[in-house]
Order: sequence, then C-alpha cells, then structure tokens
Amino acid sequence: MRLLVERFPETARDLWTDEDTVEVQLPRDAVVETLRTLRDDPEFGFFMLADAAAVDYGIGHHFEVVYHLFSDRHPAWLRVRVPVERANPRTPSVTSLWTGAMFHEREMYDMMGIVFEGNRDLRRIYMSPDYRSFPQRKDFLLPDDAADSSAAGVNPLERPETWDLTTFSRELTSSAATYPPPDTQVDVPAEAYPHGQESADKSRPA
Amino acid sequence: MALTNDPREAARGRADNEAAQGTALVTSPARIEIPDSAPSDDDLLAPFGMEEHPTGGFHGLLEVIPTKADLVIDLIRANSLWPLLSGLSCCAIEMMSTATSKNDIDRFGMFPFRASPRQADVLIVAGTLTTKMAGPLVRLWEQMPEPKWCVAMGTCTTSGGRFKRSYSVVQGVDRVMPVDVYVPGCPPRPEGLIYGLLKLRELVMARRGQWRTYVDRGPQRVAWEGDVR
Amino acid sequence: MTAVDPETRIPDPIDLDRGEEARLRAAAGLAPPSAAAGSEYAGFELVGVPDRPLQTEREREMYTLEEGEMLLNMGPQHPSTHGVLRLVVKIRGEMVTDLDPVFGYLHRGIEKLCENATYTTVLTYVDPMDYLASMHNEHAPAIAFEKLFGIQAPRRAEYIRALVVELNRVFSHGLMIGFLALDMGGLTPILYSFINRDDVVELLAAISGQRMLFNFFRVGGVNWDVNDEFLSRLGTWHGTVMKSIGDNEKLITENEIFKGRTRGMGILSGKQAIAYGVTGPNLRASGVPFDVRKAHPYSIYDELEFDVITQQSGDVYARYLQRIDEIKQSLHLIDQIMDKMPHGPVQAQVPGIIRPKPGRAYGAVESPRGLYSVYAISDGGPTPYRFRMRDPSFISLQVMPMLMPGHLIADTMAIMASLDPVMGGVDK
Amino acid sequence: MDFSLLLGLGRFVLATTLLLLLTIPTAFVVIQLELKVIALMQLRLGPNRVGPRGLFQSTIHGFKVLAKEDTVPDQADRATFTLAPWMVYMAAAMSMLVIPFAPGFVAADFNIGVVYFFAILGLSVVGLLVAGWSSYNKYSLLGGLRSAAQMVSYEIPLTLSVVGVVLLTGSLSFSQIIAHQLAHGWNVWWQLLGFPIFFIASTAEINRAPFDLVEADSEIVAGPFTEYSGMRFGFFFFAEYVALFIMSAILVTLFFGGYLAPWPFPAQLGGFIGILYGLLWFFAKTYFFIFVAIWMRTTLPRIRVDQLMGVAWKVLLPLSLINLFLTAIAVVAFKL
Repeated sequence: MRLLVERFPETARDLWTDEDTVEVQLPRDAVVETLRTLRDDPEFGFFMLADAAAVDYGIGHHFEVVYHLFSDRHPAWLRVRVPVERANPRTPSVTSLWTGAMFHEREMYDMMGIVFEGNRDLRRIYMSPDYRSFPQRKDFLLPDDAADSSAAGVNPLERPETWDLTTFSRELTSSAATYPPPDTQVDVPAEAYPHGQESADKSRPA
Repeated sequence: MALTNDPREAARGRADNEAAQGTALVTSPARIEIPDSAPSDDDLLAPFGMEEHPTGGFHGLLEVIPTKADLVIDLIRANSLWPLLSGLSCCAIEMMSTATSKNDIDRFGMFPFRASPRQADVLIVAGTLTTKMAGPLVRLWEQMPEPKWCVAMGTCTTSGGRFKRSYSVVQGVDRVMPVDVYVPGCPPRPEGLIYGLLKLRELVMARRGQWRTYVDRGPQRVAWEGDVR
Repeated sequence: MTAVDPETRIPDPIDLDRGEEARLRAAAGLAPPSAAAGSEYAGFELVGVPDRPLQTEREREMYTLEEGEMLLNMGPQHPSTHGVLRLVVKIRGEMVTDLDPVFGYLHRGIEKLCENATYTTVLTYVDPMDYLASMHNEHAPAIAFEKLFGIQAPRRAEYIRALVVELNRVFSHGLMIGFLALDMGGLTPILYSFINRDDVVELLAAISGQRMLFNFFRVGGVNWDVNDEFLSRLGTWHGTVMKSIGDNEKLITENEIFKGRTRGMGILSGKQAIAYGVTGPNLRASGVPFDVRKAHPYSIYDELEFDVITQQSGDVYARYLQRIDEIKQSLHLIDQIMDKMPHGPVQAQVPGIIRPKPGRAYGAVESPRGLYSVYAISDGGPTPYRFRMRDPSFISLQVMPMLMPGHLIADTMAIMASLDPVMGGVDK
Repeated sequence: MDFSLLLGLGRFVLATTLLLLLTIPTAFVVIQLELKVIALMQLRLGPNRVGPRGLFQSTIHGFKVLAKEDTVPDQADRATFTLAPWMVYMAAAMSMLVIPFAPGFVAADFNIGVVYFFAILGLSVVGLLVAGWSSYNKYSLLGGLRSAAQMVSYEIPLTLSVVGVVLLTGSLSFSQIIAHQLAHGWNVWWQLLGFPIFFIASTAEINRAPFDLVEADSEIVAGPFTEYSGMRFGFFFFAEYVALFIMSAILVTLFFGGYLAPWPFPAQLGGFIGILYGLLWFFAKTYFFIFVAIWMRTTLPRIRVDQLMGVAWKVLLPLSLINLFLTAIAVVAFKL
C-alpha cells in the first residue's frame, strides 16, 4: 500500500484496506498505464486478473468498473476501482494487458452497457444480440419490484425477438460497434422516471 | 308402436304407420316381404360370436383384431421410449444419473439416449428454460417425429421455480410446448424421474399422451414468442 | 416492451418460401441469405451466419468464409457440449480453422436475483450456478458475507465446510474424467464415475438433506452438524472410492487410443493460461502453481498439509492426470480434516435478517474449475447492493478459439471436455 | 424347359427370400446381445421387463421404429434420401447369401463367392454416402464423407488379407475354403498375420467401435443417420448389426473353419444331424466374435480420423502386402 502511494502519487486516490484487500481508485484515463505498471513491475507483480466487475451506483450517480488483481509477492488482493460516467459510459479496454478480460468486458457491456474502447469483440454475450436493455442496471426492475414500486404497471422486460428483422434495419445503420447506442437506451419509459426513481436509486454505499 | 331393435320389425312398422296415417308422400314401394324361413341376423352372426348389446350395437370375436392391435402397438411403444440426449441445466446431471448403473432405466427399454431428435420419442426437458433457449427447444420438439411425448423435469421447467422472477427465464415449459408429465423437485431424485417415466408409460398405454391431442389438433406451430408475459 | 406490429413484422423464415424471404430481407436492408460469391452451394455453406449485420471486428473475421470453408453449428443442443453451449465452428474439411463460442442459453440472471434477495436467500440462489460444485458456490458468498458482517464461523463449522467442499471436489473431478472419455467415444468410464458420484451425493444428502443443490452453508456457519448416517456412509465410501477411480484409471490412463488422442493436443502454455485468466486445474496442468487455497488461504486451509500439484505439458492428457492427482490429494485432505476436527458449535449467532454495515468484500475459493470469487457490496440494507460472481469455467472457455485452429472436429470435444466447463456457471 | 434349371431357380429364390427374412431376427438377436452385454459390463441390469429376462427388448425396439412417423427434411433430395437405407440394408443382407452355415446349407454356393461378397459389401459405402449427401445436413455430409474415406481405405487391406487365404486354399468359393480347412487345419494357423489384419480392417469396414467415426455420437450427431427417422432409420440400425453378424461369419469361415468343429469332423454324421452339428459350431464361433466386438465397444474410446487413415495406409497396407508375399512364397516353396 505504501508502495502504491509512492509510485502513483497523482493517480491513486481513496486508498483503503482491510485484512486481505487493498483498494485503490484510479481515474479512467490512467487505468491502462497504471495496470500495465502493476502487472509488469517486479515490485508489484500483479500478474493475474482475478475478476473484473461493473457496479451501478444508481440513477444520477456513476458506474464503476472494479478489477481484482492477484500477486504472488503481496499477501493481499488488489482492488482497482475505476469510476465511469453514467451518461457516457466509456472506458478503455484492458484486453491489451490480459486477453482474458475479453469475456469480462463483454459481460459488463451486456449487463451494464459500459462500452470498452479498444475491445475488438464487444457484443452481447448472454442476451440475444437484439435485446435492448441492460438488465443489471439499477433502473431495470424485476417484475415483482415493479409491482411494488410507484412505477407499477410498467414492465421493463423486453423479449428477444430473434427473427424480427425489422428491428435491425431500424436500429443498425453503418457502424455496429457501439450497438445499441448507449445514450438512446431507456429501460423504463420516460414518464415512469419521476416516481420510479426513488425506489430504484438506493443510497450509495460509503 | 312399441320400440324395437329388430330392423325388420321396424321397417314393417314404419310402413304400416305411414300407410295408416297417410303421411307417406310418395306411394310406398312394394312392401318388403321377408319370409319367416329366411335366416335371421342372429343366425348369420352366430358363427362369429356376435351378439347384440342391450344398449345397441354389436360385439363379437373378430372385434378383437382391430382393437387389440391398437393395444399391442401401445404396449410396444410404452416399452420402448427413447429419450432425447438433451439437458439444459442441473437436472441434466440427475437425468444422466437415472441412466447409470444405480438407477438403470434401461430396464424399461428407455436407455439408448438418441443424439438426434429424429430418432427420439421422449423429450425430457431437464433444467431451466431461458428465453434464448426457448426457440431452439421448440425447434427440437418439432423435429421429433410423431408419436412423441414430453416430460418436464424439475420445478424450473414446470413453473420457473426459483428463477421465476428473472428477466430471462420462461415461467414453465408448458408456455411454449405441450407437456405430458410434470416431475417436481429441484432437481428431482433419479427415483422421482423414473416414477414420472413410469407414469408416462401408463399414459402411453392408455393412449392419453400429448401426441394424440397433438395429432387431433393438427400439427401447429406453438407460439412461444408472445407467451412469456 | 416492444410492441411488434403484426403487419410489418416479418414472420418466421421457416414459414416463408425462399423468394419471399429474399424480398423481405431486401426491404429490411439485409443481405440475402445466400449471398456468397461464386460457389453453387454457397447457401449451404453460409447456414449459421447470423441474420443481422455483423457487429464487431472479431465477428466479421469469424463469419467471413474463404474458399473451401464451411460453418458448422454445434449446439445449443448437441450431445457433447456439456449442456447448452453453442460453438460455431469454421471448418475446412475436418480441420477447424476458427471457433466462436456463443453463450447465454442458460442465462438465468442470478446476479440480478441475488441483488433482490436477502443475504440468507442468496446462498440458495447461487447453488444451481456451477451445479457440479454447489458447495463451492455457497462457500465464496459465505466468506464474503462474513467479512461484510464482521463475524467468524466457529472452528468446527469451518472444518465441516472444508470437508464437504473436498467431497464435492472429488466427485466433480471424477465426473470430468467420465465426460472426457464419453466425448472421446468411451462408453463405460462415465458410468463408473457416476457410481462414485452417486455415493458422494448420497453422503452429502445425509448431512444437508438435498442431493444436488445442497443449501448447506449459512452466513456464520453451516446448517447441520455431522450425523451418524453421514459418518457411517463416509467410512463405507472411503473404503470403496479408489475402486471406481481405479477402474477408470485402468480403462483410460494407459489406453493407447486415449493417449494418442490426448497427448500433445490443445497445448496451453503457462503464460497463455495466465493471460487468458484460466485458473484451477487447467492452469496447474500448464505448470503454474496457483491455488487459492495456498495463495490466499481461506477457511482452515492454512492448517492442513497439502502440496500444489502441477503438470508440465499443459495438454489434454496433463489436464486429465491433474484431475486424478487432485482427487487423491482431496482424499488425503479429508483424512486430515476428520483427524483434526474439533468439537463445538457449528453456527455463530446471527440475526434472522442480516443487515451488514455498508462496505465491500471479496471472497474467493478454489472450486474444481478454478478461482471462484464473489464481490459483494452492502449499502446497509437487508439485500446486497451488488453481488458479482466470477465463474472459472466462463473465463476458461476463452481459450477455445485460441487452442482450436489446426485441430480436427473430434479434438474440439476432447479439448472442451478437458477444460471441464459447466454451463450453469458459464451462463449464470 | 429343363426341369433341373427350374428347380435350381426355385431353390435359389426360396433360399434368398428365406435368408432376407432371416436377417431381421438375426439383427434382433445381435442387438439384444449388445444391449445386455454392454449393460452387464457397465454394472447395470440391462433390459429385463419385456419377455423372460427382457429377451424381447430388441424386438420391441424394432417394431417401435416401424410405428414412428417417417420424416423427410424439406430440402432433402427425396428420391435418394428414400433409396439410401435400402442400399445399405440390401448390401448387408445380400452378402448373407454366400455364407455356408452348415454342410450343404448355403443359399448360393458360387465359385466366386469371395469376389461376390466383397463386391456386394462395397455397395454399402454408396448408400452411406448418398444418405449423407441427400439429407441436407452438415453433420450428415461429414458423416457420409467420413464413411467413404474410411471404407474405401480399409477395403484394400481387407481384400489383400483375404487374398492370402485364397492363395493358400486355391479357391474363391467359400465351401472350397472350408473343405481345404477340413484337410489342412484352420487357416488361422497359416495366416497368423492375415487374421489380425482382417479383424481390424473388418471392424473398421462395418463402422464398429473403436472405428465408429461414421456415426460418432459425440462429434457429428449421428452421422449420415441424423435426419432419418422411423423405419428408414431402422434399416440403417439393422444393417449395422446384420453387417456385424456377417463379418463375424465371414471371419469364422475364412480363418476358423466355418462350421467345422475344432477337432476332426465326424464323418458318420450326415444329413440332418450333420447340419445341426455344423450350425451349432458355426453360431458358437460367430457369436464369440460378435461378443468380442461388443466388448471392444464397451472398452475402447474412438480413434480420430487422421489416426484412422494412418492405420490403414501406413500400418495395415504394408503388413498385408508382407503377408501376401510370405504366403505366396510358402505356397510355392512347400506346395501347400
């Protein structure tokens, strides 16, 4: 941890630790360079990407991409948190460092709608290619929750219309790399937002 | 006029009746004279063991051939049900366990798990059905030749089970295709699946399985897309 | 919900004749289905190309066919894809030139469901993920939640946890051996594996009450203490387990056909394995001694004696031998656990509805398929705010497109079975 | 009209019809044997519900496929798709004509029986190829091409190993070959190299494990049979087991003295008793080799397609040529 402070005085923020995890927050622009140093520098030696996850802190807040790294030289997991803007969820891809981040990033794109710049295979991995929601966002409500909330009656579910070719011609034009366009994606119809927001937006953890 | 089952009496009676009441529109043809010495129906049918039933209709020896042929076919089908080698999720492991040394369903002639749906009789839907898998599964079902039966194994398959609230799970396989036997459990023990398959055998022997209604309705595509909520 | 206008919606292509389909596709701005250049049977080769514009660079590379290549679609229903994995294989004759795994046919949204369930209920939701290692599935969230909640499970509970987890590992590795042989055409090993598996699950059912999805772990302990039936069954099983494993070894290990098909097949070097995030026995078979039980000892693994077994060659045969060795090691661990098991309670005092302090926790265990980890965020409520699971077989499958080119169709099965993916875990 | 010609013709037609009818029960018996033996080797009970000890299970399976719907894929080539099962089945069944079951108990005793046998057997590859091509299914196509490659390759060592026997006995007629073995002992003693070559090549020729690449379940769903259902699939299914029976029978006839007992044939046994005695030995030996084939299927994994070709061209072909060479030298040198 001390090493982290010494080596990255500008970029590393919000350092925090418990018995087996060291946590650090990095800005979006510096993530690839910092992770490359963490991986290649013999002092760190975090050679293995254990996990990469995305967290949604609710409407009005930001996304976060969380990397867990393993090193054989340090007795703790290293957790790297990278905040991502919600309105423009873009962050650089780390597939150039770990090829195995590919499926992690595809999953984050599928579930959260975060676009990883530089990932050459960013498409949906779980849902059908023409599915148009991001199920793990906090504003995507499961049916029972929708019934309980003030947005009752609004069903955010979208079924994959696998053979529905018309959707493609409408949605997809030339470049499909960012399909579906992240800024046009609305899970719950707009009129449900003023009321639905309270139940969906939980208090942000410390 | 007394009701009678004898067609000859009935014919005579009707002609008499019409003549008496004058209701016959055309002059009735010459009356059918049946000499009493002519052999009656009973005599003609006696060699075949046919006799009239009190409530109408006839029963006899040769009746055995068409009716019991059906029984034989049903027996054959019930004793040779080949499942499709297809598993979706957790239940698939218990389905395989049903076929292994300890709970051997080969005893009932159900063993050769066919890899191709064209040669299978029973589709055991073993595991959670998701919306993405629903299309391929229905296509599998349609690729199977008649007669065919479907067993829904596990709660996820019968109703969605613990994943009922999920955004990507079909809440019961009967929303997309017909089902004959439901086996509850999460997952059911192999003994449970064997019990379900023996129930299916009873259905097959009573010819009450799904394929019969399926045939009666005519082959139709089951609308699976609109069914999920 | 997209309301599809029945007037404009294009019906299912299998109901259409070809001319009509082509017309509709042209109207929708899509390429006709048989738009390959030249060849007379182009339509036949192109079956399998998605019915939509290709989205990414990799996808375009995959679905662009050169002369003499053909796409073969394996799955989601195929006898040897271990569930509902779909592999789109590009072949030239029998030679595989490229491969694209397609997932999601078993995506049940477990993470989302867990975020809407209480901490206790989460442990039931994760069971059917990696359904051959349910005990491990419960172990990682239990560790993470205990960190969040700041409690410690009693020592006897930790021993029982380690015991059931190792039992689970034995039958999971045993089944992998059987499936590997089955995918290579051997009919019998899978049945011998299942004999062992049935014994173990009955053993675990004796302690937990369920055969497959055990639901045995609790936050702060385990559900039940060991009972007499469990102990007597454990004794019987321990006497006979090596027989069924040994039968399989006799059938497979020195079999010339098996060796000819697995040696030097699908070689994964240690560096590649780390870059691709492969963990567990697959990584150790490539010579990298990474085992979460040693690297970040959880539960009581720092008190037990065991070595990290590795193989050097990294091929399919090495992965098979790795499983055999790990089974023997797990049996050794079970002996130690039974010797050292202390007395005491098996469940810490926890409230009915757990409301941990806001915070984040990461719990990782070594499942039969590798590093299985849980990242949980609490916001102080009764449900986890974010619940993330990292499944090892999901990540391991990434190496398939890298390993396959140059091998034959038959090797696809052998290599995939040697990676031992479980689709419940892959698709979550 | 020559009466004897008419009689011969009548006998031929009768025997052929009888044999063709007999192939079905033969397949039933072999399938039942396989179901039960595999079950017992896998520590299972196997079928035990239908008939005494489940003896009629395979019959039930057979009648079941008869009562199934018969599907033809939409884009399949309907004519060849329908024809293919017949070609495969007839190829298997027709070669039964020349097998001498017992002394004088043979449907047609050609003087070129060996040539006829291999000519007819080669037809089945056409059937499989046609089935694979006409199904409009990629798995079928792969299976059909595999079958073509496999069976054409293995026919060469198979035939060459038989040429050794032919040189030794000096005849192409199966009854002559048996007669020669009656005088000189079983051919297997004179063909120690030829017998294993024939055994391996014949296993590959009829697509049995470990050479069952054509309908490799775990790779290409069911190979050429993937799209077949109902009775058409039944024909393929039966043909496989009829071919297994016939290959074992030919193996026994060529190398193990056919219907001859291991010890000198008692000359006084003639007529009906002789036929029964011959049948007994013939079936005992044949079913022993069927058992060996089932045993191999239970034990061995499948080999890969390049290894399959390698074995045929790099191992079996040179060995069979060596065998032929040695046999020729021995025949000339020792005036056998």
